Order: sequence, then C-alpha cells, then structure tokens
Amino acid sequence: MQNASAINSAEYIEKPTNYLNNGYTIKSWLLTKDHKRIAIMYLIVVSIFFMMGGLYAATIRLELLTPQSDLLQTQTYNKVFTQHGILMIFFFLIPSIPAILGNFLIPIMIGAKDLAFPRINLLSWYLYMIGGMLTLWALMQGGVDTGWTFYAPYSTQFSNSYVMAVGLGIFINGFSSILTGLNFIVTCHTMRAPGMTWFRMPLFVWAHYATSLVMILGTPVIAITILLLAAERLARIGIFDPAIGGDPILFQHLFWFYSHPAVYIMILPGMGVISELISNFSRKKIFGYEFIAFSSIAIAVFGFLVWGHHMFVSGQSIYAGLVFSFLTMVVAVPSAIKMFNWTATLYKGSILFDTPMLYALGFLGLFLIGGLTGLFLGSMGLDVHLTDTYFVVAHFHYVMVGGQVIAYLGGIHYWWSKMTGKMYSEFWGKLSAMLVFVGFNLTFFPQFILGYQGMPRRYASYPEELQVLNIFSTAGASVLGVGLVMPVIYLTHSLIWGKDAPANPWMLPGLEWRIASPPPTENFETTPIVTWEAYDFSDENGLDMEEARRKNIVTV
Amino acid sequence: MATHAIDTHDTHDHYHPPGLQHQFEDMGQQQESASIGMWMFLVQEIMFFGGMFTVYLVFRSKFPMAFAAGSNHLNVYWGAGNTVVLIVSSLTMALAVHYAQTGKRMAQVVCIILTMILGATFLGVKAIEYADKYHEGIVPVTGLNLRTALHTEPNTAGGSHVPGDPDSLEKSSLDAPSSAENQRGTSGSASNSAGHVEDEYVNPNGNFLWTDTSLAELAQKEDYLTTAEKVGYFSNGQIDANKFRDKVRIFYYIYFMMTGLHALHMIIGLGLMAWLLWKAWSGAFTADYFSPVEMSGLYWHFVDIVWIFLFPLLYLLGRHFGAGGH
Amino acid sequence: MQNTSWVPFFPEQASSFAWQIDALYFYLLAISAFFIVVIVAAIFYFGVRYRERERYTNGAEIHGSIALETFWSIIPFIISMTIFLGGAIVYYNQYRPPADAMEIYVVGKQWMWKAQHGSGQREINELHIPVGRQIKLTMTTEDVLHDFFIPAFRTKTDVVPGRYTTIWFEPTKPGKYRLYCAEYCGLNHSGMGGWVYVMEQRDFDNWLSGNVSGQTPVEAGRDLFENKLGCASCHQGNDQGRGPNLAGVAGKEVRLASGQTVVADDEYLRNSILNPTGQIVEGYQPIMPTFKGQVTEEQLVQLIAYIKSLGGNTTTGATTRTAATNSSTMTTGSAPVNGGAADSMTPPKADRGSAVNNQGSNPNAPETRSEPTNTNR
Amino acid sequence: MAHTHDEHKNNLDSHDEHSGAHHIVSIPLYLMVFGILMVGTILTVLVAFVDLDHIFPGANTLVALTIAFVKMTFVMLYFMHVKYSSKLIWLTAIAGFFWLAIMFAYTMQDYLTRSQGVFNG
Ligand code: HEA
Ligand code: HEA
Ligand code: HEC
Ligand code: CUA
Ligand SMILES: [Cu+2]
Repeated sequence: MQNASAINSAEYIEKPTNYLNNGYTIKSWLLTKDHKRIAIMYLIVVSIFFMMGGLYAATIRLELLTPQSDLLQTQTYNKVFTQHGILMIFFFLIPSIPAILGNFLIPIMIGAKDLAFPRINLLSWYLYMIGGMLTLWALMQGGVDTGWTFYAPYSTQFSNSYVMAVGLGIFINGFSSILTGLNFIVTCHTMRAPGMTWFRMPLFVWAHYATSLVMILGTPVIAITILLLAAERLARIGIFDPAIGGDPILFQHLFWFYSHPAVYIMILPGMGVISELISNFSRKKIFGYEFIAFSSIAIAVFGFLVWGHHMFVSGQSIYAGLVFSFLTMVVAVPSAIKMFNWTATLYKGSILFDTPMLYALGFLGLFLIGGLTGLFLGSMGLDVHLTDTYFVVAHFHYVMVGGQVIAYLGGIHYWWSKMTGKMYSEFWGKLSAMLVFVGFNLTFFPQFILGYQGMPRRYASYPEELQVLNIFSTAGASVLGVGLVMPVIYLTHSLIWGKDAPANPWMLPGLEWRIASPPPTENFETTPIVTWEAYDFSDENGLDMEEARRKNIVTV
Repeated sequence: MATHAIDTHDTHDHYHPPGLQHQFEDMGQQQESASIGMWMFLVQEIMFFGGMFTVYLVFRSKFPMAFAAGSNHLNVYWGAGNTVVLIVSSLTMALAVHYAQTGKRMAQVVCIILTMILGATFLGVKAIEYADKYHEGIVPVTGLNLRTALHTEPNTAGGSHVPGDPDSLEKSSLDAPSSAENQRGTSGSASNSAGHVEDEYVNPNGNFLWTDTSLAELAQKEDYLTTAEKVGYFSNGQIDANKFRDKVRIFYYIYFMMTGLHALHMIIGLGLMAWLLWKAWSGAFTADYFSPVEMSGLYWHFVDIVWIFLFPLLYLLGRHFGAGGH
Repeated sequence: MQNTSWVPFFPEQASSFAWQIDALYFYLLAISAFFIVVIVAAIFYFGVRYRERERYTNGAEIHGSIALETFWSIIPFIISMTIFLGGAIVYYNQYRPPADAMEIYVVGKQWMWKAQHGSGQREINELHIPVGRQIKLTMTTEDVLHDFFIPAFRTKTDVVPGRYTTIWFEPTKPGKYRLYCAEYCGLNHSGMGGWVYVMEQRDFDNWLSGNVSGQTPVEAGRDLFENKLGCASCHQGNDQGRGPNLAGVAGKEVRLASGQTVVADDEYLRNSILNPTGQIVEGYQPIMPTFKGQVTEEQLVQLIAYIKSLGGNTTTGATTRTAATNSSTMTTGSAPVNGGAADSMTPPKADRGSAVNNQGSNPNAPETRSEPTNTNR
Repeated sequence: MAHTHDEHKNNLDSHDEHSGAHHIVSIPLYLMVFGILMVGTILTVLVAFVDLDHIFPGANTLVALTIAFVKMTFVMLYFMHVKYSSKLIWLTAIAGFFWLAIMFAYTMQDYLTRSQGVFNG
C-alpha cells in the first residue's frame, strides 16, 4: 500500500472520477449515501433557509427604521421576528457548519471512507427536509408569532398562529440533528485511520465531537418539550398553563435546558473552523492543541449547567440564580482559553491574508465582543437591566453572526476548492469579507447602546428618541446584506467559470489536502496511515515546499 | 449511480463477509460502530423520557397527595401484571440474542415470536386500562365523556363558578387576588355566594370525574401537606373538591403522556421485531453476524427499563396511605 | 427622553440603586476594553510583523506552554468571579425589598398595566409615585407573561400568571420616565407601556386626591383615551385592534352580537365603557374590561366628548365593520381564556380603610371582590 | 490488505472495544437475572402497601426507586451486556443518567428554594 506520507499533493492529481461526476441523475443525488454529496445537498437547502431568514431580517430592519409600526402591522412584525429567529436558529445555524462542512470533512480528516452510518446520514437530511418543509408550509399558512422561545402560556393558549405545525417541524428537525451528532460520535470512535490517534485529529473534528455530545444530550429535551407544548395546545393539558394548574416557569427550564447548550451547538463548530484557519494560515502548529481540544469538551459539558441565566428575572429563586450565574462565569473560561491560544498561534507564524483568514481574524474580534457582552448578561445584577432589551439582541448576533456565521463563511471559502474543485475570485472574496465586517458592526454595535438605554426587544414600534441609533443599525444591515449577497454571486460564478483547483492550493498538511479536488467518491484509494501530528508543517511531513515553490503553484 | 459505484469500487481488494458495509474495514469495526451508535441512541432516549420525568418530579413534589389519589385509582394488578409481562419479554429477547450468537436459527425465531406476543400482550393490557379509565370518565380533556356534573357543597365550591358558565374555571383561576385570599384562609368576601344555590362544576373540556378528596383530608389531619398543597387544594380554608380534582387531573395528564410515549416505543419495538423475525427466518443471522438482533435487543431492554421506573412511580406511590383504589 | 445626562445615549439614573448597576456596567466595560485592546493589538502586531514574506515558508515550531495556559485560565477565572460577585450583590439589593416600603399592586393584562395604590387609587399604564420613598410593587398578570420594566430605575421583573413577583425601587429624581413591557406577550406587546411619574410628596398627595389640569374636555378625553386609560391599546383607530374602530361611531347604528341594532348615543357610549359586556358589538369578543370605578363622571364626559370628536371620515358603518381575528381565541374551541379574564378584572371600589390596613403585611393585591362580577349575562 | 487491519487495530487507543468476539451470556445466568427481576417486582409491590413514611417522609418512594434502580442495573449489566462491554459503553450509560440527574437537580434547586407559586387553579 502506498504510504500517505509520500503523497506530494502540490500536483494536480488527475482523477478519472470524483464524487461530483460520479452520476448525474437526480436519483444519484437523492439516494446517495456519500457523505460528500449529502453535504452538498445540505449546502443548497441550508443556503435557501439562510436567505429566507435574511429576508426576514431585512424586513425587521426596514420596519425599525421608523419608530411607528408603519411598514408592517404589529401582528406581522411579531411573526416576522419569530420566523426570522426560528429559521435562522433551527434551520440555518444549527445545521450550518456540522451538516455541511462537518459532514464533508470529518470522514476525510480522519482518513475514513465515509461516516459510520451513511444511511442514517441520508435519513438525517430527509428529516431536515421534512421538518423544514413542514415549517415552511406553516409559514405559508400564516406563520407563528410566539418568538423563537415559545414561552408558555402565550404559546400554549393565547397565540392563534401555527404553533403546532412549526413545533412539529422543529421536532422532526431535532431528530435530524440528533442523528447527525450520533453519526459523528461513532465515526470519531471507530472510523479513524491507522495512526490517527485522538490527539492527531484536527481540532475541527474535536469541536464536532463536542458539538455532537450536546446534540445527543440536549436535543431530545426540546423534542419532548415541544411535544408537551403541542399536547397542551391540542388538549389543554395543564402542564404549563397556570390557569389549569400548570407552571409556565417549568417550560422555561425545559426550553433552556436545551437552548442554552444549543448556543454551543451554534458556536463550537465555528470554533473548530477557526482553529483550522488560524493554524493553517499561519503555517504553524496551533498553540496549545490539547487545551483547545479539551476546552471544547469543557464547554459542551459545562454548557449544560448554566441555562438558568436566561431566567434571572423570570421568578426563578435567587438561590438558583446565584448558582447559574456562577456557572455561567465558569463556562466563559474555556472560551477565553481558546481565544488566547488562537492569538498566540499567530506569534511567529507566516501569516497569509487570504479570504478565509480575513474571516478568521474577523471572528476573533467579533466573538470577543460577543463573548464579553455575554459576561455582562451573566452578571445577575446587570442582567436585570439588560435582559429582554436590544443589548441581548446585540450580544447574540455578535456571537451567532459575528461568530458562527463568519466562521461558516470562512470555512466555506477555505474548503470551497476542495468541495467543488474550483477557485473563487480572491478579490471579490476579500472585498465581501470586509464589507461583512464593517456592515456587521454598524448593524449591531448601536444595538448595545440602544439596549442599555432600555429599548425592549420584540418591539414593532419604539419611542422616538431611540430612532437615531436604529437608523444606523438599518444602514449597517444594508451594507451587511450587500456583503452577504456577494459571495452567493461570485461563488456561484466560480462553479462555472472558476479555475480548476489544485489538490492542495495552500500546501497544507491536513489529510483533506492530500486527496484530489474534488475528492474521489471513496475519499482515499487506500486507507491512509497517519504518521504526523495535526498541523505538522515540518519538512519531514512529505510536503515538498521546494518543489511547490519551483513549480510556482499559484493559489489565487 | 453513486452508491453503485461505491460498492463495485470497493470490493476489489477486500474480502467481504456477508453483512459488511462498504465503509467499514472489517466486522469488528462494524459491530463496534453499531453498538456505540445504539448506545448513543439510548442516551438520547434517556433524555427524551427524562424531560417527562422532570415534569413528573416537579408536580409530584408540589402535589404528592393529589398524585397519590390519582395513582391509587390505577389498577395495581394490571400494572404489576404488565411489569411481569415485560420482564419475561426481556428474558425472551435476551435469549433471542443468545441463540443468534450461537447460531441457532429456530430457537431464535421462537424467542422473537414470544417476545412479540408478550409485547402485544402488554399493549393489550394498556388498551384495557385506557378503556377502563375512559369509561370512568377520568381521561382528562377528551371531552367525549358523558357530561355528568359533579355536585358539591355550595360553600366549598369557590363561589365564583356560575352554573353552566364555561368560563367559570378561568374566571376563578385568573382572579388571582381572590385566590390569594384563600391562601390566607380568611373567609371569603361578602359577594361570593350571591345567588349560587347549587354549584355545578362544568369542565369546559369534558368532564374529568373526581370526587374523592379523602387523601387530602388525611394529609391535612396528619399535617403533612406541602406548601403548594396548602394553597392548591383549598378554598376559603376548606378542601375544595374542584381544586383538588384539578391537581389529580395533572397526574392523569402526566400518566397518559408517559405511558402513551412508552406505548409508542413498544409499538416501534414490535415493528423492529417483525423485521427481525423476517430476517431471522430467512437465516440472515449467523454466529458472525448478529448485530441487528443485538441492537434491537438493547432497544427492547431499554423500553423495559423505562417501564421498571414508570410502574412504581405511577402505580405504587400512594398505596401506603391505605386509602386504597376501588 | 430625559436625556439630561452628559454621556450621550445614556439613560437617566433615577433610582437609588441605579448607580450600582451603572458602576457594574462600567466595570465590565473596562474589563472588556482591556481584553479587546490587548487581543486586537496583539493580532495587529502579529499580523504585520509575521505576515508571510516568502511563499510557503513555515512558521516557527511552537507547541504551547503550560505556564501560559495556566496563567490565562486563572486570570480570567478570577476576573469572572469578581463579575459574579458584583452581579450577585447588586441583584440581591435589587430583589430584597425593604420592610417598610410603600406597597403598590400591579396587574399586567394584554396589553396594559393596571396599578392600584394602597389608598385605593387606580391607574392604567401610569404609575404615580412620590420621590424618595421606597416603593414595592407586588405584581401578577391575568393572562400571559409580561415584564415590568423602568429603564431609568434599572430594574425589571417578569409578571407570572398564578404567582406574585415583586420589585422595589426608590426613585431619587422627580420626572417622567418610560415604563415598558419587556416580556413578549403577543400582538400589542410594543404598545404595552406608559409613564412613571415621580413627584414631590406634596404633588403626589395632590394627585392622590384627584386634581385635574385645565384641558378642554376633548383634549382631556384624548389624554384619557390614549394614555391614561389605555383605550387606544384595543381601539387602535383601525380595524386590526381587538376592539372596534371608534371613529364615527357616535350617532351611528351599531349591530350587536345579539342581532339587535342600537343607536350609539351618549348613553350607549357610556354603557359601553362602564358595562361593556352588556352590549357586545357584532364580531368582537367580550374582552373589554369595565371601567366602572376607574373613571369619574367627569372623565366619562371627557371620553364621550373625545369619541364624538373622532368624526366620521371612516365611512364604514358599524354594520359593515368586521371583526379582527381575535388573537386570543383558542384553537381548541374551548372556553376563551380571555373572556373569563376580562370578566375577572372588575375593578373594586376603592376602599381606603381596608386597603390601608393591608399595607406592608399583606402580600395580596387589593380586594377585587367588593363588587359582583358582571352578572347581567 | 490484511496488515492494514492489524495496524488499524493497533493504532486505536481503544482496541479492547474492537475484539470481535462478543461475550455469550449463558442461559442459567439469564434465568438468574430474570429471577431477581421477578423478586424485585413482587417486592416493590408488597413494600408499596406498607407505610414506611413514618420513618421519614418519602421513605416509600425511596425504597421503590431503589428497587427499580437495582432492577435496572441488572437489566443493563446482563441483558444489555454492559458487564462485558468496553469502557466506552459503561461511560455512555453512566453519562446518560448523569445528565438526567443534572436536569433533575438543577431544575429542583429552583423549585425547592422559592415559593411554590400556586395560588389558584
Ligand atoms: C452562538 C451562540 C451563543 C454563544 C456562544 C453565547 C455565549 C455566551 N452567552 Fe449568550 N446568548 C445567545 C447565544 C450565545 N451566547 C442567545 C441566542 C441568547 C438569547 C436567547 C433569547 O433570549 O432569544 C443569549 C443570551 C444570553 C444570556 C441571557 C440574556 C437574557 O436574556 O437576559 C446570557 C446571560 O448570562 C448569556 C451569556 C453568555 C455567556 C457568558 C457566553 C459565553 O460562552 C461567552 C464566552 C466568551 C468570552 C468570555 C470571550 C472570550 C474571553 C476572553 C477574551 C477572556 C476574558 C474573559 C474573562 C475575563 C472571563 N447569553
Ligand atoms: C443564526 C441566527 C441569526 C442570524 C444569522 C441573524 C441575522 C440577522 N438578524 Fe437576527 N435574530 C436571531 C437570529 C439570527 N439573526 C434570533 C434568534 C432573534 C430573536 C428572535 C426572537 O426574538 O424570537 C433575532 C432577532 C433579530 C432582531 C430583533 C427583533 C426584535 O427583537 O424585535 C433584529 C433586529 O435588528 C435582527 C436583525 C438581524 C440582521 C440584520 C441580521 C443579518 O445578519 C442578516 C444578514 C443576512 C442577509 C441580509 C441575507 C443574506 C443574503 C443571502 C445569503 C442571499 C441573498 C438573498 C437574496 C438574493 C434574496 N434579528
Ligand atoms: C381590552 C380591550 C379594550 C379596552 C382597553 C377598551 N376597549 Fe372598548 N371595546 C373593546 C371591544 C372588544 C369592544 C367590542 C365589544 C363590546 O362591545 O364589548 C369594545 C367596544 C367599545 C365601544 C362600543 C363601540 C361600538 O362600536 O359600538 C366603546 C364606545 C368603547 N369600547 C369605548 C372604550 C373606551 C372609552 C375605553 C377606555 C376607557 C375602551 N373602550 C377600552 C375592547 C376594549
Ligand atoms: Cu406585555 Cu409584553
Ligand atoms: Cu445561554
């Protein structure tokens, strides 16, 4: 068998077949068990959901341009932000990195032919589709107006929108998420190639392992919660509605038991991508590999202990509040560790400022702000003033958009050549990365100030004195929108007119760069034997830099 | 087609035992994956049922007597019988795995069939119990029951229930300050009995019949009501049958949710068994390849474990109060 | 707003513990600024200093450092503990009401705040309080969750159906401050707010005894309609609200749910306000609360004057007005919760004697039973 | 390609999981476990009718749950072969219940430390 270390990937590896040209029929896609094809199918659908969520966001910002609720009726506005939240969280952000990049890369990164359960992987996609379609159908019928948090008793007794249908959509989608997590965990345990020890795995895989733990342990709880909610709506079962003996705060406990860990489902994969990007674009081993790996696990585990910080003013006991606030502080520390290690990795690197790296650096700044403002909220006394204001809105957009979405975009650019075999335009890439960064800050930074001034969230109309900052925010959203539409255009453009990608455009050591672009259906002709550490740029690692330089392989 | 290409591509340098899927190197890896995968799935199930158990825990800790009253009304013989049925089925399932491992096809088939019969028996008994409750009018919220009204003494009825007024439930319950008065146990305000000679409590969602407040009285007498109960059962310092009944209803909500979900799992399990039976019958399993049997077994045992907890929590928790069922 | 403070875009401090929250805020801002400056500076410096000089040169081989890792785990941990402690102390101060606070009861309802003073005085979407007194609100709600939020006081708390929650503050500056509902509660969540008037004790006493200013009846009526009584939260002036559009109603024929038609004369209008469930307009739910006991005769006159002044550029006759889909009807077809809720909020007659006795010791909202609920069905 | 597999195993840090040979539990052992389960069931029913709550409140519940727990342990160890499984499976099974305990504990810490919040309904 060929030793993987002998592969010189700087060359074009002519492959007669790859996963993309291996069958063109619709059936060959819809019934595929190939993790790479499933990833592409996710990519398409998830992007559509993102655009829809984005359109809702644009509507929100337009409405908030003026203090009155003039563009939309109040009723409509309530539905718009609810649906924005639901689509973005459940149908975009949660599956974004894991289901697309994770699906595509985890098997390749650990040297496997596929995930452990390809059929279940396909099933996940179908569950996602069914859940998504059901939700879309409900939105078509009239939508929901409960806020993405579905607080009882409004959602169980008072709202007459399509809570049940959307709930069912999220329920089904939840199982998609659970099965994906299950698949990743098993794959990490049993499918690693010879020599691929746990501590040789790329941090991207570690991050997904941690994410999967959260998916498996948390998601079922939201499933049962939604089931109870549906039962209560359908049959007036009195679990949450105090009018018939229930307890609305119990709903919040159950909801946040999942939904706080879920915010880590929404950031850990992004952190995985950033670890890859920072290390590879500094052409240097990552600083403190083990610490980053374990901090992912620590976040996943401790993330389960802090859900009550969403409930400081809900009527929860002071004692419980204290415990949750304390643990919230504890769970910030692993994030801090990651942050410092990433920064330290840049030291004495050989840093390349290509598009993915721009995104990665953007992530560092934005997640930093988002995370630090999380501490504001975790501090009980301050949260009393800040909760349910735009400060919270700004916080979570900083971590979710500034964090995960930016990481997702960085990852998509980084692996685009691998996934599609085409190179995108670096010029447009950089331009849009910068537009996104500027637009994003302009959109959401004013919201911190608005929040401290006391502008409550979920308001269709707001006091006039708050208009100035809202105008800034809306203006920023337009810039952000332009910045986000651009990748759609130039990436699509590259599919047809882009240059063919070499197997390893940046001369990087990861396993995914040692196979052709796009990868063959089987990933590896023969199972690779791994003899190197992750991010090993040393010369012994079979990457012939001299050769690459001589041939002057042009990356962009 | 892609999947096809995968299969042909792969076979050229591998010996392929039957049942080995393309993504694995060998049977060991495949079996290990299956078992880790199944266990992960079970963890997921634990958390899924866990949500319900949390709900149970919260409400039981609030209203133990109402829960005991509701529980005592369940039939302990059916419950215990069903527990035995499930345990036997677990045994036959375990034996099915054993015979699969030792490659005995017929014994395997018989065990699977037995498991299925026992599973069906369990569901049958559950159906009987459900029907029973239905006829007694204690299925909450079906609204299909006979609308027999519950008559209570005028002075315990909370005053604000207007005869035949479907809103009366909400009216009283949202009338927060007045209930708080009740909390203090002071006598009601002057107006509340105006014109109500005979109070008739009509549940807007169909009738949930419950008249027996003896357990609450017992606990009141022996002074072990919880704080929540001291508020939750009383109107004007006296035990209010209607309010007590509402708490018993919560028990039944939870009972039906939990056993319903459990029964759903049994039904899925039966489907799984049917599929196994067909595979086992056609001789798909050998001493080398039996992981589907093993995995289905894990699932079946898990469902059994859930019942092992449901049984005492739902059927037994109030028996020692001696207030007995019917 | 009351943007008198020198920091731009900074809310006014008007309660005794507002400074604590602000101090905590600035402490966290300082921490954040520190970390942001350090990390961003490092990124910039490394980015410039170590940018790739020659294609495919590799960075230095550095693996990590246990000492550094320990250092930057422990430092953030210690800092975060100070944040926790600060937050906990402030929170504790905010949620431990002083024993001798003046008690006011607040009930949230879709979509208005109803408050009742110990003296029996009631108000809607407004709260008049004296400066320098410790005030404790005991709150609940008749329907869904709401949240009582006064930014200038830096405090808020959810109101939970079936429970009392409390909040306290001591206003330090006379003025007019915004009051919001900060927990999403359905259709008119963003309209569920009003003003808190902090007054000198003398003015407050005056207010309690019911002094009114010199407005014309229509002006006063508009004020009552739009602000003081919160009529506008249901009668929004279009047909999407929960209540009918009142423009042009006066003098027209109104179709009732019972099938009858009546002429909306003064008496009808008056009855509609005092006894709304008596004559239900066709296509609407009987959710309008009665305002009996809350409006004085004088105010009634003002309200009616205002409704009449609304004129009739809306030509849609009452008979053709259709119901807005009522957001509170339930999907299950069982009894509408709101229907019941509305009935239950019959305001009591102010009964100073007993309410004063209740003060301080009694966690309950004021009596509501002093008057029978609508019995005229 | 045979040697690939060997290396594959050697390089997995968890090769004990990898041994294809599954333990076969003997029928008498199964029957014994079954017996224990039956005894447990009978016991739990009988104990339920005896008032233990006078020892300390909740004693009955505690006993019932302890019996259930023991029964569960036997089912898991023998019927579900956990006893003969890799550390990972042990860990998984324990983690599942541990997380459940987290959910219970952290929810109850709120309920047990505040007013019960029932004044009606
Ligand atoms: C990707 C999603 C994501 C992530 C990663 C986070 C991360 C964090 N979040 Fe956030 N959060 C949300 C998404 C997310 N959040 C959402 C969606 C909501 C609102 C839900 C809703 O109501 O609709 C929310 C709401 C929310 C609240 C409730 C606010 C309220 O409603 O009142 C709180 C309160 O504690 C909180 C805290 C935190 C903390 C402490 C972190 C920490 O994990 C952050 C850790 C990171 C850092 C701390 C930065 C790096 C560290 C350093 C540079 C070193 C310095 C550090 C120290 C000194 C400790 N978040
Ligand atoms: C993943 C999560 C996610 C993402 C990415 C976003 C993205 C954005 N969000 Fe949102 N948001 C939430 C999750 C998210 N949000 C949640 C959970 C809530 C709370 C909901 C609730 O209260 O219940 C919320 C609420 C929320 C509010 C508060 C509403 C309120 O409380 O009243 C606002 C207001 O400004 C807002 C704005 C935005 C904006 C401007 C963006 C922008 O970043 C969006 C930018 C994207 C685009 C502009 C689309 C990009 C376009 C393409 C990729 C393709 C091009 C399209 C076409 C060609 C048609 N969001
Ligand atoms: C909770 C919502 C709500 C509030 C607050 C409210 N109303 Fe109404 N109102 C309604 C509804 C619903 C109707 C129609 C049903 C009925 O007649 O009761 C109505 C009907 C009326 C009518 C009869 C209208 C017609 O078309 O015949 C008048 C007059 C009226 N309201 C005046 C007022 C005034 C004045 C106030 C404030 C002091 C007020 N309402 C506050 C909901 C409300
Ligand atoms: Cu009331 Cu929002
Ligand atoms: Cu959180």
